[in-house]
Amino acid sequence: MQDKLIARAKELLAEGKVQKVVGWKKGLFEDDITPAVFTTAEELDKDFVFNKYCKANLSKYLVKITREIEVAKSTTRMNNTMAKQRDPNAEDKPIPQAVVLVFLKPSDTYSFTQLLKENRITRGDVYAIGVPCQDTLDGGDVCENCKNKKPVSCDELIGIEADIEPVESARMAEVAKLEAMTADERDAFWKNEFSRCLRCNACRDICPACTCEKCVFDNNKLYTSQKVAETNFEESLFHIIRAWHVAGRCTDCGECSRVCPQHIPLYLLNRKFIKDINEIYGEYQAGSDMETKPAMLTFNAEGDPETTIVYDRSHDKEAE
Amino acid sequence: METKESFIPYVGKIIDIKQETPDVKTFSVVGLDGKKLFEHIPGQCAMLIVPGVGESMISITSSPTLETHMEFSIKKCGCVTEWLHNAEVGQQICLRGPIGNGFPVDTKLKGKDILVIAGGIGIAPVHSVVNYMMDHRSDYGKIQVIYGSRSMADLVRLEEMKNVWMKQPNCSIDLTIDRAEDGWDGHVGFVPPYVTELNPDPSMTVIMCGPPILIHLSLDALKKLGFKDEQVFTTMEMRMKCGIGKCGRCNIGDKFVCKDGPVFSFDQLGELPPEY
Amino acid sequence: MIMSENKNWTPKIVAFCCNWCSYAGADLAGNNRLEYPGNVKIIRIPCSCRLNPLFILRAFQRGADGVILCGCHPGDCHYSTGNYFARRRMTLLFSMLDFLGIEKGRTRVEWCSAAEGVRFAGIMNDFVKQITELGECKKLEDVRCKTN
Amino acid sequence: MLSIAADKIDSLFELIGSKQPLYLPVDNNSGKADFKKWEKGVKLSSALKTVRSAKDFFFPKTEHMVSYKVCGKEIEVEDPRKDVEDFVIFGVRACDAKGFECIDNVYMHMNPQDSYYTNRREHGTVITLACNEPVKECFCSTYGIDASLAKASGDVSSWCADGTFYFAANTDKGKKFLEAAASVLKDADDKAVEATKKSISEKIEKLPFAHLDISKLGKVTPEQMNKIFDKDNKTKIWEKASEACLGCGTCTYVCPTCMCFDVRDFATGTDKGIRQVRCWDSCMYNDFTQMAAENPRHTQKERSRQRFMHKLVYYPMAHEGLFSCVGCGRCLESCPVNMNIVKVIKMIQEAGEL
Repeated sequence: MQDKLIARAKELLAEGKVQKVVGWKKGLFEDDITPAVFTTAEELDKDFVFNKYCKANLSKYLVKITREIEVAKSTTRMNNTMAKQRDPNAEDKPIPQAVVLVFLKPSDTYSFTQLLKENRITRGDVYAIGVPCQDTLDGGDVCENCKNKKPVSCDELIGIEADIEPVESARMAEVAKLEAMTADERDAFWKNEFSRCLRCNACRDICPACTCEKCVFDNNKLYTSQKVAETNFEESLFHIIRAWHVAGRCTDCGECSRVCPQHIPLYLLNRKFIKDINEIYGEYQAGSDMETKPAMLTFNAEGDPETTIVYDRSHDKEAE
Repeated sequence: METKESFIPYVGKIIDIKQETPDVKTFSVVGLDGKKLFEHIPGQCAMLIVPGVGESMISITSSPTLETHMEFSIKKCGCVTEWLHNAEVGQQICLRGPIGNGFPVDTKLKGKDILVIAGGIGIAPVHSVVNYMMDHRSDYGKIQVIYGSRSMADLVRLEEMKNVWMKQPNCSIDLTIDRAEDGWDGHVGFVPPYVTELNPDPSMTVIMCGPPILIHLSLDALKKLGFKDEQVFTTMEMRMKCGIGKCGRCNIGDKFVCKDGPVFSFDQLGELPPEY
Repeated sequence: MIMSENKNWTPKIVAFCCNWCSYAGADLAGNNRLEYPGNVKIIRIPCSCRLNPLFILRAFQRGADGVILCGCHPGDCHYSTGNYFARRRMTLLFSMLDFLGIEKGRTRVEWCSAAEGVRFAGIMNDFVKQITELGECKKLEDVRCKTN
Repeated sequence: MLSIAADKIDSLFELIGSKQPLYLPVDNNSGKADFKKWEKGVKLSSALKTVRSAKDFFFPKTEHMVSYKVCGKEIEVEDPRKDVEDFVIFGVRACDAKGFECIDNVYMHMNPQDSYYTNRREHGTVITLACNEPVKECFCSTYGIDASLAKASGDVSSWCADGTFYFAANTDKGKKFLEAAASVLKDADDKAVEATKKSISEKIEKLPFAHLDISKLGKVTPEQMNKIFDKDNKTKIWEKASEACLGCGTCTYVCPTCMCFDVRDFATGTDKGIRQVRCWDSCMYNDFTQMAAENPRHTQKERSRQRFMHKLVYYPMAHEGLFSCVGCGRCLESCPVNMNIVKVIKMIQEAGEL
C-alpha cells in the first residue's frame, strides 16, 4: 500500500497537478510517525511511510497550508492592482497556483469535510486521496468503536471501496455505562481523570474542530486563561468548555484522547454530546456532508424539548 | 550567595502624576514611609505590579541622585500601563526591584564623552543616566543628546531638557521631530539621518534607546561615522515575568535580558544568537 | 436530602434574566411587592442566548449554589429566535453537567414574560427551595474562592 | 548496604509514610504511573517512568507566591510562605535526579536564589531507584547519566535485585533516612547489586540511542552557534523540526528540566484578596514572549528553535557544558506528532554544520 501511495504521489507531482504532499514521515522507530510536507520525489522515496502507526489525522494541517496558498494568491492580486495604478500598462504577474495532495483515512475525511463546511480550507487548493484504515490501524478505542463510514469528499480513492456497509457500532456503550452510575460516582470518576490533566493543550491543538484564531483559553483578559489548573474546578472548566465548543462539530475522530499524555478518556465527553444530539435532536454525523447544519446552529421551534428533558432522561437512581 | 528573595514586592505610593505627552505620564513613587523604596543604578528597571491586573517591567526614569522618590515615565500601551494612566495620586502599587544591570556609569562610561541617542519613549531609561551624569558633571566629558519624536507634543520632558540640561556646561541637546509643525523651529526628520548630519566625534561613547528600527538605522549611521560596536550601549526589551533570570521568558542565548541586561553593548549582542 | 454542614449557610442563586421579558418580569414582581428570597442575584443579559456557558461555570466557581436562566417564552424572543438557540445550548450543557456528576436541579431554564411578575416570584421561590434542599454546591466549587 | 525483601517493602513505606509525607510512583487507572502520596494500601508501581517527572515536588505546577489585599487605593502584601515539612520521594530515576541538578543551577546556584524552590529542595530526601529495564526511548547514557546508579545519585541510591531492595546512602540526608528506617532494614552484601548494575549497563549499551554524538554541541563557538541557529534558513533544520509541531506544551510539561514559569493573578473575590501564582509555562506557546506591542517569536519555527537550542546549546554555554536534557525519553513517548529532541540532534548532525 505504501508503494502505491508513493507512486501515485510521484505521478501527481510529475504531472504538476500538485506541488506539495501532506503525508506521514518515518521516525526513529517503526511507531513514531510525524506528519510532514513533501515536495519532491526523492523526499517521498526516502521518508514517506504508510503503516498501521499512521494514526495522525492530517486534515488540520490543511488549514494552515491552504491559507498560505490563498495569501500568496491575494498578495499577488493586490500587487498587480497596485502596479496597474502606478502604470496602466504594467503586466500582471501570474497568480501563483498551488495544490496540495493529502492522504486521508475514512475517519479523517469527516474532519476534512467539516473544515470545508466551516470555510477553513479552500477546496480548490486540495487534492484529497482516501486511503484505507481498517487493516492498517491496530486498535485503540477509535478503531474498536469505528463508525465504519465510507470516505467522503475525496477526489480519488486508493485501496478502498466507495460503498462500505455500515456496521453496528458499540461506541456509545461506555457513555451509557457512565450514565448508569450515580451522580457521585460520575463526579468521582471525572475528578480522578481530570486530576491527571497537565493542561498541555495537546487535545485542543490537535483537534480538527478547534480552529479558532484565538482560543478562549488563551485570552489573557479573561479568567479562563490560566496556564495550569490550580484547582479541580479549573480542570473541569477547561474540559467542559472545550467539549461544549466542539459539540455538534466534533466528528469523533478520537485525536484528543490519542494524544493525551495522561490518557484521559476525553472522547467520552465528545461522545456524550453526540449521543445527546442524536437522541434529542435526531441522528447527526458532523462532517458527513456539506449541507446539514450542526445541531447547535439550528433549532426546531415546535419540536425541541425543554431543558428539563435532561433530568427526565437521566438514569440517576439516587434522586428517585 | 544569599540575596533577598525578590518575589515579595514592596508597596509604594504614587505621590505625583505628570502628563508629559498625550500618551506618556510620569509617576512619582515613594514607599509608605515616605522615603525612596530602594537604591538603583541608572538604566535599571523595576517591576510594577498592579494586583489583579498584571505586572510590567518599567525602567526607572529618575536618577539615583534624586533622593526623595523614584520616577517612572510610562507610555500607555498595555493593560498595566493603561491602568496606571487611569490611576490617581495616592494610589498604592507594588514594586519589585531593582532589576537588571544598569549602565556602566562607574566603569566604561566614566571620563568619556557621551553621545545619547533616543527616540520616543526611549528617553525614559536614558533620562536616568543623563541626569546622573549631570549630577556628577566632573566625572564625564562632553554630553550630547540627540532626541527625536513623532511630533512636538510627543517629546517627553521637553521642559526639563530645555531648562536644565541645556544650561549645564559642555552639554548640547539636538531635538528633531518626524514631520514639520507650526511653532517648531528645530530640525525636522528622523533620528538616524540626523545623527549622520550632526557628525559626532567617533571617540564618544554612545547610549542608545528607542524603537528597534531607530536602533538598527542609527547603528548603521554610527558605524559609517567610525564608531565601533563596543562603544555603543543600548537597552533591550523583552517580556519578563520574574526579573531574576528564572522564568526563562527573556532568554536569548545564554543570557537573560532581565538579569544580564537590559543594558548591552553591541559587541555583547553580537555574541548572542541572531534572534532579533 | 442533603443538609448543609454549615448552619449559617443560605443558598446563593444567580439568575440570568433576559432584558426584554424576564428582567421586566422581575421588575413587575418588585413593583407589586411580591416576595421572593433576597439571595437571588439577578444579572441582566440582552437575550437568553447571550448566556455563555462560561458565565454559568463562573457563577459556580464564585460560590453560587444554583444558576437559573430566564428568557422570553418560545416564539416571543425580542430577536425572534434567540431563545430557541439558548434552549438547545442549555439542554446540552445541563446534560454535560449531569454527566460530570453535578446534582441535577442546580441549573434551570424558565420562560417568563414581562407580564408574569407573579410567576417570576413563584419560580424564584421554588428554585430557592430546591437549592436549599440540595445544599451547598461542593462539586463545582473553587476552594480559592471560599471565604472560610 | 542495607536491604529489605521486595514483598516487605510496604512495611518500609508504612514506617516512613506514617511519619512524614512519602511519595512514590503508583499505577493510575490509565495504565501509566504517577507519583502519589503514600497511604495505606498504596502499592509501588513497576512502571519504568512516571508520565510527569519528579520535578513537581520542588517546582510544582502552580505555586502561590504572594497575596494582595486591595482596599480602595491601599494595598496590603502578604507572604504566604510556610515552613515546608520534610518529605521523601521514593523511586526517582537517575535521569530525573539529574534533572534536579539542571534546575538547581538556575534556581539555587544562580543569584538571587529562588527561596520557594530552595526551601523544598532542602526538605526533600530523594531516593533513586536503578532502572532494571530501560526502554528504547531512553538515552540517558548519551549525557553520561548512569541508570544503574553505579555513580551516586540522589540522597539514597536503591536497587531492586532478585526480589530484594538494596539501599546505600549518598548524603547526610540519606543517612538520616536509612537510620529512621533501620528497624525494617537488614545488612546485606553488594553481590546482587553489582550483578544488577552490570546487567543494566549491558542493556543500556544495546539501546538505539545509547551514545548519540553530542560532544560538539556542548562547547560551540559563536560561529557554530550561528550556523546551528540558521538565521538565513539555509539548512532548514528548524523549519523541518517545527513543521508538524502543534505548539502544545506536552514536551515541556513532562520534561524534568523545563523550568519556565508564568506569573498570574487570581482575584478570589473574597477577603482572601488577590493571589499571585506562578505556574508552569511553555516556550512552545504562542503567547510566551508576547509583549504589549509585538511578539519577537512569531512562528512555531522560532519557538521550537528556542526550546531545542536552549536545551542543547544555550544552557551548556552558561553551565559548563551541562546539557539541559537528561535523556529520560518522556518527550519521545508523549509528543502528539512524535517530534522530539533525538530527531533534532540527528537533524543538526545531518546538516553537517558542526
